Amino acid sequence: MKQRYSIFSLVRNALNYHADWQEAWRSPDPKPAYDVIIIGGGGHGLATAYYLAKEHGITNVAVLEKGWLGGGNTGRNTTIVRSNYLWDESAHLYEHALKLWEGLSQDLNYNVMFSQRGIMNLAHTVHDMQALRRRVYAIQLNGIDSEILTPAQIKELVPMLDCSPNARYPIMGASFQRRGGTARHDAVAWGYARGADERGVDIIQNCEVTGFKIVNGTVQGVETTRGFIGAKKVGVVVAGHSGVLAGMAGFRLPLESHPLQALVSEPIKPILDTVVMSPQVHVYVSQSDKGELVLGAGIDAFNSYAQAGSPPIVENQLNALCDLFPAFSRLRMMRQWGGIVDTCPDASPIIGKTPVQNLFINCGWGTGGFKATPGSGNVFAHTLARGEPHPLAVPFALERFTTGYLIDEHGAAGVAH
Amino acid sequence: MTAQKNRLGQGGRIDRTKPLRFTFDGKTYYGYQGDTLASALLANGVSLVGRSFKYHRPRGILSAGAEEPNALIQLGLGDRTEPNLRATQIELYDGLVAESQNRWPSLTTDFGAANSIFQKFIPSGFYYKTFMWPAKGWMFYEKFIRQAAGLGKGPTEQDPDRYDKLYASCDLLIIGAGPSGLAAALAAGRSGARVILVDEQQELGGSLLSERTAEVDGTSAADWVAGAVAELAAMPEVTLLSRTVAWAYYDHNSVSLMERVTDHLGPVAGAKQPRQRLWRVRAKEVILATGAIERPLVYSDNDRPGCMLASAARTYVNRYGSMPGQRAVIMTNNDGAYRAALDLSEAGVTVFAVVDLRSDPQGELVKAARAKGIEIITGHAITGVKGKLAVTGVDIMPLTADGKGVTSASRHIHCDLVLSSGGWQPTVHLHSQTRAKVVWSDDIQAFVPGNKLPGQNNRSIGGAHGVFGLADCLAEGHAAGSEGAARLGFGAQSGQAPSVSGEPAEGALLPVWIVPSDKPVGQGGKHFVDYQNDVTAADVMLAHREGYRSVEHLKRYTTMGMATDQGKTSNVNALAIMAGLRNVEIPSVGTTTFRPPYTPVTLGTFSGIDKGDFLDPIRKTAMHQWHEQHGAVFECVAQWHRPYYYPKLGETMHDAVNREVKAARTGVTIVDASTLGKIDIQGPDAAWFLNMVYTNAWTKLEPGRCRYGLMLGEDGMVFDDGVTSRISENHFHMTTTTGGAPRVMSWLEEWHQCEWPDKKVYFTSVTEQWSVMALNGPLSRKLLEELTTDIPLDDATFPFMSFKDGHLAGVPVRIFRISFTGELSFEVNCKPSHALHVWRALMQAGEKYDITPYGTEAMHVLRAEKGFIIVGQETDGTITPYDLGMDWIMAKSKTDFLGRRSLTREDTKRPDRKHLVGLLTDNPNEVLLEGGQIVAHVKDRPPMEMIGHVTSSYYSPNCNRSIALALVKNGRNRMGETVYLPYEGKVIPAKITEPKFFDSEGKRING
Amino acid sequence: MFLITCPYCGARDEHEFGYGHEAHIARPTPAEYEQMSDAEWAQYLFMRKNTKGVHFERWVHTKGCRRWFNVARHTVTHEILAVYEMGKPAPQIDTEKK
Amino acid sequence: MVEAYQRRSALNHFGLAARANQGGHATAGVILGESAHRTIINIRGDANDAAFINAVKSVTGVDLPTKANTVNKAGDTGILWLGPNEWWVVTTPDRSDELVPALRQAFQGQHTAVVDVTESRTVITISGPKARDALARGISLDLHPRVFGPGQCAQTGMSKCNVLLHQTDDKPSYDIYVLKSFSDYLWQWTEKIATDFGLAISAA
Repeated sequence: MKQRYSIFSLVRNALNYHADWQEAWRSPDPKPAYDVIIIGGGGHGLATAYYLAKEHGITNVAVLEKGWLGGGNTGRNTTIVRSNYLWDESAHLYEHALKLWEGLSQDLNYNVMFSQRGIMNLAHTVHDMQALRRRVYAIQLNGIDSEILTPAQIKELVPMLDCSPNARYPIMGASFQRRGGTARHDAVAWGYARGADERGVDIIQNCEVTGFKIVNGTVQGVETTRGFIGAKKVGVVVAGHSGVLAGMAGFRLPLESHPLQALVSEPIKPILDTVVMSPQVHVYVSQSDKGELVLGAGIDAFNSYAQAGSPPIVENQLNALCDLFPAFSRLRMMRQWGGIVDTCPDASPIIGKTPVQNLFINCGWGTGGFKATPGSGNVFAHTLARGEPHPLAVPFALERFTTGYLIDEHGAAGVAH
Repeated sequence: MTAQKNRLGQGGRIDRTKPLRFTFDGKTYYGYQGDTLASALLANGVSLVGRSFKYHRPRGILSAGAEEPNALIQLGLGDRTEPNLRATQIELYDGLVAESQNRWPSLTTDFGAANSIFQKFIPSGFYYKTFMWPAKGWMFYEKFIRQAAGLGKGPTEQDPDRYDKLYASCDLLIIGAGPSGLAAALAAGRSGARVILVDEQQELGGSLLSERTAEVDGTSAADWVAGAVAELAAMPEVTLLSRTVAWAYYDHNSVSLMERVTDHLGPVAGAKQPRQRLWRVRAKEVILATGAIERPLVYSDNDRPGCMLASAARTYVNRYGSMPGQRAVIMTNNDGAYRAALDLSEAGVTVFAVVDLRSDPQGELVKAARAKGIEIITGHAITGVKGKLAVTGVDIMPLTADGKGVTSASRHIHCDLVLSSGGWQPTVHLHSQTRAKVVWSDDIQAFVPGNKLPGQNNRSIGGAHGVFGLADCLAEGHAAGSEGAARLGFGAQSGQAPSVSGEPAEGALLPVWIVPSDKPVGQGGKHFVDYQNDVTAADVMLAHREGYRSVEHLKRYTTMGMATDQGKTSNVNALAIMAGLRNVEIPSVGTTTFRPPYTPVTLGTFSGIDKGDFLDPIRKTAMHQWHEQHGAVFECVAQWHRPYYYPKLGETMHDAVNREVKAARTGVTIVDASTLGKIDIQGPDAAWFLNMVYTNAWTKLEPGRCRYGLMLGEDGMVFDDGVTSRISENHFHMTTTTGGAPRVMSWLEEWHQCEWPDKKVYFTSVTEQWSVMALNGPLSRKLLEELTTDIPLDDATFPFMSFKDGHLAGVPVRIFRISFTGELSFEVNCKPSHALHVWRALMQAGEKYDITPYGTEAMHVLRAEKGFIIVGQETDGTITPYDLGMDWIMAKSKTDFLGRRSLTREDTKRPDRKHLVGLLTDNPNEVLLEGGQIVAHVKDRPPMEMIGHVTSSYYSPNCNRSIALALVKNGRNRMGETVYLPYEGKVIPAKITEPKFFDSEGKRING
Repeated sequence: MFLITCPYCGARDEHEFGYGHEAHIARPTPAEYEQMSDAEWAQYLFMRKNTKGVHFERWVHTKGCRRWFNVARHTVTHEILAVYEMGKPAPQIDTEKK
Repeated sequence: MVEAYQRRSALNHFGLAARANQGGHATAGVILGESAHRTIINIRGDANDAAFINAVKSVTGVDLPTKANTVNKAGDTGILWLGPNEWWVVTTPDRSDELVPALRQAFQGQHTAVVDVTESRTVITISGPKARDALARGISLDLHPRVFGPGQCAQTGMSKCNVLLHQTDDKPSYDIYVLKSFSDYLWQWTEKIATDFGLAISAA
């Protein structure tokens, strides 16, 4: 049993100069074999391990991370959490995640700073407004909170926005999900790691998977930089590198890995209390608790594993931002970076079985992975434990690319070569 | 004028004939032209300039450059105010207004300092461990945390200043104009190469500007710099950029620079010139001469105002004639700090002692200091700093043999300045930004650039790769410049490497990462590692204890290196301390990857002038001015501005659209359809190609005739549509949707060039070669007849779905008899330069028929009355032709067309997919909202199962009721069913019908 | 910002180009795809190598000559190792290169 | 005839002719103008086919430029290289009706295309000692005399529009071909940039 975190334990430990705090998680050597191996120590992988132990009693589990926990997209995203998705399948999955977010700090006894400050999606044209209504009404009928704001209401919530009708992209309205917001991304990985470790899961960092041992189409274990490790079941949760792992296992995925760039401004006193997104001009912005404006844009078009994108994306994004928020133009960019997002043709994830027996995959979250973390881990744990997909995961099977039952969350068609 | 009590009588590069007045926290001071805000404050004896982020500790000025973590300033007022600027980089100008940050009510009495009472309860990561009760409590706590965080204040008004951005190219981009950079620029410049030399400071010269003794080419460093800069300035192919920071190094040698054009002149200058300028440089080769940054030592209470880097003090004295203090003590683990000792005492600062952590330093500088009578206390450490708002003295203790502890015997020295030097870290930021590795050098105990990344072409020279001797830096610079130029084909004269005299040799450095104190670390004073984020050695130990041991976990858990200085003075110290705790080599803890920008860069520079209407072009047709003059309301379609409707005086949108829609079926109307995409297709395989990209058959279409076609993606989903006409056997004229025009053009080229290159066909976009105005309505033929002599308009010679060439109103036109309204309709195509003439002629002749111009909304209503789809409205990338009930356009005879195979996939061929249907509300005046979701069974609250949504919905004055198109699951088998639309707090019943509401037999097409 | 050498116009900045994704994916003929299972068709339509290392991909010079061409580019370093015309076979490049 | 006097140039509404008379050309860093109604004919064909090259020469009197990004001129007719199998024949206004049929005639039996695109574009002319500095605000091409000189052309992006840039002399002067629907934007954008360098307007 680990120390509980609380104001009281904090005070108690202060008295002897914080000398008695335990490790948040152990650093064990890998055992020869496990019931379940999860490849990928990001938020989704760690959450999967946590729920395997907590809800399915499967604790003989190892999480293998080639670098450091949360070093991938978990620690590189813009921390937005929402469930305002168009199609029923997505809405249910992301709402499942949002409900878990709402109790996550207490469940983990680790403050992930989930802040339900509201998410606003701006509409700039008549067509935007039609699409926005379609989306909001669908979300509402799925029993999820979402509303439509008038420009006046928008101005009230976000006074910094230029709501003048003669703007190049006039603001005609917005959808608003009050239960949406942001969370502290690193804390999510650390909290799940601590919780999983407490329940007996081995978390093994600096352990890169180099191959699979597959006999008669069934996975037996993984080759790693720290030797062979046997496993009854293996779950692959490696986001941008899913294609590489699939390659090792001998199958292909409908994925491309792209850079997704983000940046933060210098910290300033609070000026923006909600998350504002403008899909049309490819900007989303929020202000972190440290005071930094956190900005994201669209993905770079080209394939890349570099965790770095090209300047035009950021330039266009900041160009648009300064037009939406004229006062921001004197603020300064403090740090920019990139992640590697694995995108599906229909902008929806893949959760479930693979052509290899007992090898399961959870990938394709594209730019939307962080918000799904608890839900993704939760349904994937169920899928691993039962060997059958969680009901919410069924529509997201790899199969859909064969049948054509895509869940198109961006309205774009499949890319012909 | 008020005296500047710490200003030296002479020396420095400031202009004593140009005094400048400025205020700091409301108090007025004076400095000189050439001062930074920091040097001017110090000259005025101001050492307390800020409060720290978390504990609100009083802070002074640590450095003299970009690495400054403490002296962050709120500069300027109102709409021009700027937070978090480094006093060490703010050039002084007359009337400058500066405020300290993160304190209330004042810098000397800051209530926030209460935090330091609780400081033992708020170590790194404390917020992860608490604020979890009650369950929803975080939203409450967060408010206070947000208020407490955030340093300075952002402006809330529109930015009044202008910005500029441009592209530039060169052979060699040299970053840093210190000794090595200048030498490189001279060598390359002389050879005739195109050189851009940038330096972030107001003057080129770098460390040479702070040099008192060493001589270059037989003259003083300052004179040599002046000569070098003059020679470079005279070279036509050399661009010198001072006040310009190279902040990002992107792929393939593209480097971003930010030039501070008028910041140093104060706010007034902004109007005439841009305030700042973004340079996007593409270089053939990049030379990184970015120098090195001195590391502070990590000792107890090393953050007191008056604690400073040794090299910084030397710069203030030598370059600015400004004394950071009167009585100094210096602690060091290397010889470099002795330069400060010598120069400071030369300038008249009392240097009480140099406390050297090494037991027996023997370098020439050490000897020189001794000779000067400066006390040198070897094998000792500063174990504590006295004073809160300013340093009043230090405690010194002898180090134990192993150097890890101190023995009891203590000595106290009164002083107001504590200098430290822990060695130098090369400025490898830009090298690291190329995504190349850095490697650890045991010689200098610092990270140096590793091999360059393939695809990049950069090299680091001088201090930037750990070469610190002046002579060596100049030699390296000269070599890099001439070799670089030679590699790029410039062989000419690059001259001799500059020679240096008076440069003493230096002894070795002793790595000491935590200077021990009489109390265990974390229990006595604070050993700060990251000043700005208040991260101490104890925090690093806590992170280690709790398992946050990789460099990235350390940074993220303690926030070390995440402040506005991005850890320029703290990263290596923190890494080394963690390495010690883990008992491993420093590099195996990890190296931090530096991300852009090197120093923060203004967001406005990314816009340049591209604001407002320049943010994104608005495309206008040839008749745009006419539409404006006639009161059109415009709608944004792709980048086009199209007339939405033309309200007459006092008309609502509803009134206007109804009038326009009625006119189209009773009289004659005109609409500007110029924005439709048009593609000219020529070649013997043109018809074959159309067969591949459209679902229907094209081979048999006769010249002079037109046909409607539907395009699918290879996934079988509807992608675009339009009418294509056969001009001659091998010549077609294709039209596309307005939004789809560019997409379709590249779609055709892609398939032709990549998949069927052997097919003989050429595509040319002619969207803007033609202006298009469509006449609709029973009287349209009558009107045209009046204006043409050579085009027969009767059904026999000019039937529906055909075109004719001829003249209208005296100019050449091509008229298509096609219809998007189901009415008798003629689409007049003419030259854009004639368009206004033709349009006016039609309006004039049409006056007697009360010709009515209409916009996109009326167009939508008219086609909806007929059940014609709009791609992007009835479709969304998930809809097949069968879903739309357009089986008639799917050629059965053809063996192949794009998307064909996908239509037979298991899900795509399902009979019960969503189908396009009509919806009629029970209440004929109720107009459904587009996007409205449809349910078969209403429940008293959500969730409810949705079976489809409304794609188009209007009031139809011709049907005298509302009409709507919708996509409904299995809709074609639900004709007559009543469904419900629950939204906006009401439930609207509607009946499913055929998606046709007017003239379903299509009789009106011939008028 | 990439510097891409269009085989026809020469070296230009990335913003002049459009990305065409994985190269050398031939479209099955009707005769072939009639025989294909939905799964096999999905391989052509959606499944990709997504190579980490040297990736053979298509670009189009959108703002220039509007010609399509192939590029061999390392997806980790972004180094461009070869540019070659449409229809030409992929050049031999040490794909182990990291 | 009606045709001629009813024609309006794309930038007509900016009243450039009037502004041209306000002078300032001697001191201006940048001189902007519109060259309207220039005849532009897009031709496609095989650059390795002598018959094609000869046909072009026979009709236009100009040698087909086969070197990338170059322009050949003869009299008031020029041929601009657009791509490996694409060119523009550019000449004085109102020549399309004569040249298009003539070219089609000359190309008989070859796989070629001739398309009149005269009306789709207008030409913004920019010249003067600061013209390069102004262009550098919107064009990422290296326009240094060592790299790009008179007789060279390039299709590229300028600000947020696609253009064809042709350097016509070493003052330097450039022709910027732009789609008419973007010309309003590009003119105003360029004019705003040019103001910082001292702007004058030239008569067509």
